[in-house]
Amino acid sequence: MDFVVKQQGFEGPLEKLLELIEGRKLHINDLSLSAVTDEYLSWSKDLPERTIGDTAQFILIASTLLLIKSKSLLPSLTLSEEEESDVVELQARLIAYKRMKLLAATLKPRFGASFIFLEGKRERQPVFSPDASVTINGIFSSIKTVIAGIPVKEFLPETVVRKIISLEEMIVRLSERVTRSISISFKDFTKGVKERKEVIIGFLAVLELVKRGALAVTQDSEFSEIRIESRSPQTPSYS
Amino acid sequence: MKDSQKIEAVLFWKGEPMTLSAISKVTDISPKNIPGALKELEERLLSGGLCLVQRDEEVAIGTRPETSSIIESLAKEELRRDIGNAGLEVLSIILYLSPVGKSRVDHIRGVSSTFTVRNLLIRGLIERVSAEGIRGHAYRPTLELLSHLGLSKLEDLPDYVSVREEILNREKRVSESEEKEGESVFQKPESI
Amino acid sequence: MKDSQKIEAVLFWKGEPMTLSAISKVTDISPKNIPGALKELEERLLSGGLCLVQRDEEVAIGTRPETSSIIESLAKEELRRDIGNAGLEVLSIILYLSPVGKSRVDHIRGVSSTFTVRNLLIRGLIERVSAEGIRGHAYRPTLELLSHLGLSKLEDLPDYVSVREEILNREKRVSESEEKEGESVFQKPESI
Repeated sequence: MDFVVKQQGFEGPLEKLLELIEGRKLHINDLSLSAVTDEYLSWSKDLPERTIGDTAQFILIASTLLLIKSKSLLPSLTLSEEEESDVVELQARLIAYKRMKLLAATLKPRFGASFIFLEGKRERQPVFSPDASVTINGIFSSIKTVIAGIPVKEFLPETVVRKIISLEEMIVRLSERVTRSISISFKDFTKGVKERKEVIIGFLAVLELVKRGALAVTQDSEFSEIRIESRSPQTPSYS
Repeated sequence: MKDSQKIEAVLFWKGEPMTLSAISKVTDISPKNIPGALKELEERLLSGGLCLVQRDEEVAIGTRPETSSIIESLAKEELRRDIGNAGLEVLSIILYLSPVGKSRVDHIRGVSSTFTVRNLLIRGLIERVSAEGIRGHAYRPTLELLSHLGLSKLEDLPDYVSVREEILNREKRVSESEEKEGESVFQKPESI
Repeated sequence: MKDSQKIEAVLFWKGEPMTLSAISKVTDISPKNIPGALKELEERLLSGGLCLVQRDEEVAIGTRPETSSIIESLAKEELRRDIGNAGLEVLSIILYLSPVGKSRVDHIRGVSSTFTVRNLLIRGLIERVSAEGIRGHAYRPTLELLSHLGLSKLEDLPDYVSVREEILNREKRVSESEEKEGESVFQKPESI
């Protein structure tokens, strides 16, 4: 067997988000993004190893989802202008990506269906005509160029690395703000946690705690937007 | 003999895409008269079995899309239609937004397209081009890609103009507001 | 679609004389309708740059006699032109890896080499050969090229063995990282 056809096995973060939102027949907005955040994060736990660039994209989107979800759980949380624009941009990206995905689907049946043949079968009688560059030296230096041009590996641009680090910082800052705003201390929740994914999952667990805790201890009208009706009576204990 | 006749003969004989400047040089038709002659040729071909495929500065004569199955049986070579969803997405982005840089393609898809782009290049469906305002390589569709889709020109793509405006305008707005606010968590699309 | 349009597309693509029975077979036009369709095609072509050439039971599309001086200068220009970096790259790959399939050449360079290969064929620098384990056409340098380079055998090329090894190693790494990115459904180059 000299040809191998590979199967498609990759799903990007935007693609996954779209799929989750459309699976619930929702429109792209804060509400639907907040609704699918948990699913998005749990999907990400089982992701195969991938390039750093793609991992960065996943985390950047996860962080924006967490912002949206935090905001929906804690309406008192105020987002910075930059955070607001991240939320707006994520939605715009999803809409643009959805558009492109639909266009790609319309191209699919067209591709190769009614072909315009540009190159004919026509062949011409060859006439031996090298030019001045066709020498042993020319050939040798050209093959070196060819070898140097074969891609070796993709490296992550430095700017993206910096952005990942700032994301971790952002999560920590956000957790502090959440903590302060409901006056329960979760200061130690990231202690000893090194993996970014663990931080995000852990943070979400904290948010869940916050939600239940807040509902249990306060009847503050500020939190009344959290739907009490949706709570199951046998709430699992987190303590 | 008319200019459009000369061009038809040259494109037929060459049997591959030619640039307008190469046509002008070999036929001695002044560059300013080429577009008019091509228009005339395009209209004349309409009544026959051939068609003109055109993009920017490049043009070729091919067989009409409606004859595709006849020629395919004659070619005795199966056309490669195996193109994954990733490939189709990248092709759509390049078709509608061309010329477009790789970082913009990645940004729209939210995922790295390095090897998809490479495979499309290898299959001759897209090509590199240097474009103003785009860092690194920019990509555009080849006439080969148009021929795969049975299209004479990009403008024949469904919603070509409206999609282009919609996406380019939105991205422009986003990148302007990002510039105002400084560093963003996301990679910016390059300016247009 | 009219019969004369089908015939035009077939003859255009084929570019060489075809018998009437072959045309009938491939286009599914009944033999008794072929002469009429050819007549119609001939008349339509009169206004363009091509013409129908008929002899006994064979027919072909060619360029009009009035364009012969243009075609001649095009042919001359094609052979005189520089081979260019792309041409030299493809030529060097074919020299070092001969016999080698086009798909492998494309994978090594990361772009399609269709037109470059065509040009090297016309210039008599490479030729087609069928080789075991390689799908489609394989290419090797012509004897004229070897003697032009003063080589009695390919192994006399500088660093012949190590260049081949280096290319193989890099190809392996590319296909490994392609698997890692895992987003493509494209075919790999044939095995070596």
